[in-house]
Amino acid sequence: MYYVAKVNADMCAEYKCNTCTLYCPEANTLMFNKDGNTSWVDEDRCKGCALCVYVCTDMLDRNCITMEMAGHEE
Amino acid sequence: MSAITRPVLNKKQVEMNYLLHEAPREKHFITGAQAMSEAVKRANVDMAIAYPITPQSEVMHLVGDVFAQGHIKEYYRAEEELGTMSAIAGASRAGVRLFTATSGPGLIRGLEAIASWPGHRVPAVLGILTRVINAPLSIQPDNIEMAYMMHCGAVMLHAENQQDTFDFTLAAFAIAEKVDVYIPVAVATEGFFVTHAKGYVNMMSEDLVYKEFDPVASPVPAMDNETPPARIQRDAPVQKSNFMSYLIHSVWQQEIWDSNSRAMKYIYEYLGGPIEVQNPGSDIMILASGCAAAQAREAHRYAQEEGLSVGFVKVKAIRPFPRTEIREALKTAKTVIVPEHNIIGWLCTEVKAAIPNGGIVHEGPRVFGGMTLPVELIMFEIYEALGIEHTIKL
Amino acid sequence: MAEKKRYNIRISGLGGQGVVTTAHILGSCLDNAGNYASLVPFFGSEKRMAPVEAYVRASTEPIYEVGEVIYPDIIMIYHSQVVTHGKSYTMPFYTGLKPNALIIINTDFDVLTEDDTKVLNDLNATVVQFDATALAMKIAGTELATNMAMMGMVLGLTKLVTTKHIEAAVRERFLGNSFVASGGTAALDSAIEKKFKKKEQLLEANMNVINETFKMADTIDITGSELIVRLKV
Amino acid sequence: MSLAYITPSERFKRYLPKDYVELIDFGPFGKTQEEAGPGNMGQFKELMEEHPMCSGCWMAYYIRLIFASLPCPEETVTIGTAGCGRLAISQAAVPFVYGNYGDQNAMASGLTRAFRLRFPDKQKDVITIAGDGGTMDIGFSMTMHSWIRGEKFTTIMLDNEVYGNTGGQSSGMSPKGAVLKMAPMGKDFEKMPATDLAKAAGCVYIVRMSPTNIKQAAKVIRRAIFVAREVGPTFIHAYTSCNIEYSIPTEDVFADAKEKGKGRFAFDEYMTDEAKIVIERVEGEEKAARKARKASKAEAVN
Repeated sequence: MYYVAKVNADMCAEYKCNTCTLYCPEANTLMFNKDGNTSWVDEDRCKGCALCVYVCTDMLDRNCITMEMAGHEE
Repeated sequence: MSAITRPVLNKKQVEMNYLLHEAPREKHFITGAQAMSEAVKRANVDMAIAYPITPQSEVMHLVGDVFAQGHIKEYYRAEEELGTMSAIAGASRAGVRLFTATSGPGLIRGLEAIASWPGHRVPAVLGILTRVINAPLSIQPDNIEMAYMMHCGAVMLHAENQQDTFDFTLAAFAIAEKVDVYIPVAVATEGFFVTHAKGYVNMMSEDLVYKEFDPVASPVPAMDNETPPARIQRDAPVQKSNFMSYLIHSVWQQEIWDSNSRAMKYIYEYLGGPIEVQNPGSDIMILASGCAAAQAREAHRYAQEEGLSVGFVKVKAIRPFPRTEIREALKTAKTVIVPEHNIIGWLCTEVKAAIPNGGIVHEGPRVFGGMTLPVELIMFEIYEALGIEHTIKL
Repeated sequence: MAEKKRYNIRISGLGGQGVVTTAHILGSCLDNAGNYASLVPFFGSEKRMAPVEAYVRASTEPIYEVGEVIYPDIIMIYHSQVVTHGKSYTMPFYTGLKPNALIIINTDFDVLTEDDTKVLNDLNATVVQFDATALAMKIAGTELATNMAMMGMVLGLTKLVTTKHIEAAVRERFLGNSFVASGGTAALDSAIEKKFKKKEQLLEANMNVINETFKMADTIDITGSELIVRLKV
Repeated sequence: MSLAYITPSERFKRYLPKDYVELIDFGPFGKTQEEAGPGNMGQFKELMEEHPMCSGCWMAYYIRLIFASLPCPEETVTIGTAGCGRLAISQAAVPFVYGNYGDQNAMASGLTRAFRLRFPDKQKDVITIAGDGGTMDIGFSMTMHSWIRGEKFTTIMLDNEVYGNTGGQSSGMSPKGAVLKMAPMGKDFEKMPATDLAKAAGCVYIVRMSPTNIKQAAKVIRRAIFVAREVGPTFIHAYTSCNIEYSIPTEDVFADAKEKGKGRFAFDEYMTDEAKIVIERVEGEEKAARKARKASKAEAVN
């Protein structure tokens, strides 16, 4: 019962941005896929701090990352 | 860069057994501090870190002279003892042979770092030139500090005189670096009584040195990024989980104390055993370590001259403690006198615990605050124990 | 005093008088003469003009014991204030003195009180009082040679070694190969050296003082019954 | 060359832990900053592994940044002390020495000298990374003296202005007035002037910053290491907030760091002339190397 970051891959791919991955306090957790130009989250490692949400939403106004319940499939 | 350049010396590297047992020796009349620094000179030490404290400051400033003469490669005066002992721990990660010395309050101040040396597998040699640590302050050679040192896992040798100081210090490097030991060795002796007093020391030529430290042969790889990262950190990984840290700590510390006991065979090899016994089987045995052993040896001689049944046991190794050897030496004794230079009588306690009939161990004589232990004090106890009339007034 | 196998010597003086240096040289003298010696300075943070003690044990056989000499056979007092002002770690100055012992005091007046005299009489001691500082000034031209005068006197009286052994030891101390007792002493040594410019001159002056004290010592019979001997400088 | 020791033979790889093999194949060992620097994080296997630091910890982010910025990770040793920081530092694939309380700079003094003694022709980088308590309180004398002695290594202070690991006690670096444990009436004296002290003690390159700008923060870390190699002690005083003890909601951690960067952690870089020469030379060399690589790449394409 905890939240993890989820990246909306389609939205993210539009920006080729990678900024969120730089500010994650966890190593090898918020990763960037060069082929698809998207960030993605290793959910097992995410501690749900939402720093990346601040980067993507408040700083960059791109709104590609949301916090969602771990293991919850849409 | 220093304006003074140090000479480059070309010395012959030899094995410790040759150095201690075979190399020809010459007699010198020198102080205990001098003896310790002369041993460091022949130990092929890479690096020494110094901090002054009375009474031992001479050791580390003499080692500084030894550095200036080119016998060791690196030397500096650190900020204080905790800094010194920490820097030793740091330097040992790079895989070099290390020496430092301290005393009394300095040892206690550095003890936080020293206590972690065995667990960190720091094979350094530590000189302890004992001195009072408790208030009211005194700068005299009371050895109560050794009681605090006894439980950290290091091998501890206790030198009786200048010759012992020289031999023990030299042997300490070989013992510390053995693959099945690889923990620090402390060589203690009484400050002033030994460090500032001159005595006879047989020394081999200073052109001979103990073979170079080989960090690649060490059981714990140096953290020099040169060897495969078999282990990249040495601290107990507290952060992983409490259960894991209990487990790691316990196996690790058991290994330290096992290493400590494995040092015994090298104490036999280099120092002829952890104890020396004169007149075994006597009714009264005087058992002592450090310079109390010198006083005891003198009392033993007086007792021999008077034809009394008195024997003498000198304890050279405090850790590992020679339980079996002491048990054997005191097997038939009726009374054991343990003269000591401290108020709590740590040696007395250890001996009592080591033998099945602890009641025969006499409490004292003890002097503390750094007072001299007059031989008359020991003679008094001998006469009293034997019920002999005497004229000693204390 | 009667001849013994072992002499335990206690030296009391004030910082800067060369007490510890004397102990070192005495030790070396005995070593040179093929005897055994051990020496122990009193351990304190010795300061100029503060009390200082040093101890020497001399014997014809090996010496094991260490530490301060609590029960001395010989006491050397380098300054009258050790007795009169109690500038000493051992009060009174004869504490622990063994029977038939020898006391040498550097003073220009009789420092002993009536009480002292009584105690020392009971112990059958011999007290030699002489102005070692004046002697040092007269012969070497410096009070820094006071310790040489004191050392010369004790060795002259006890005949433990010859002046040849002393010369070797003094030479070793001032001309090299010696182990310096402390930084303060080293500085003092160099102060002496500056005063004399040449080390050989220093050595010669020191030896002149020692030879003179040997001559003076020959005039005294310490086996006699007289308690106090006063020597004119 | 230590890189050779780290790299296993191809056939041996199957017996090694997966993490280790990934680190060799995809990690930053032997790579340039363009390939595996902070600008590319998330695209290579990082030196640091999973750590137990709090969710949203700004210190953890900065430590990650330190490891990504190292000029030569395969020749670097880090030293730390008790405190939050070591929980992450010890999870990196760079040797880490965990000493006693606050003694990191004393240990580093011994280690740096011993390295120079054993490897006179090789550059081994030593970096101490400790908190404000370890650097400025309990380790103060050892920190200051290592600087005064001119020991050639880099000191990084992770300043969260509180003892975070022990539960939020006031430290010398806490701001005046802060109500914290052991300062129940509010801390009654000023934050210690760490960079001024460093300057007085002889550090040759000193930076105070709130590391919100990754490029700038990485440049500072590298400069500090380059200067320490040749000139003398270097010091980075970085703000790494404690969102727990100062009750900063994790989504506000970044904003807080930005705000502090305008206030008491305003960027301040000091360097001696000697340090400047080294920086200009090394950065010039790096630039030239980058250019050369670009040119050869372009050639390869053509």
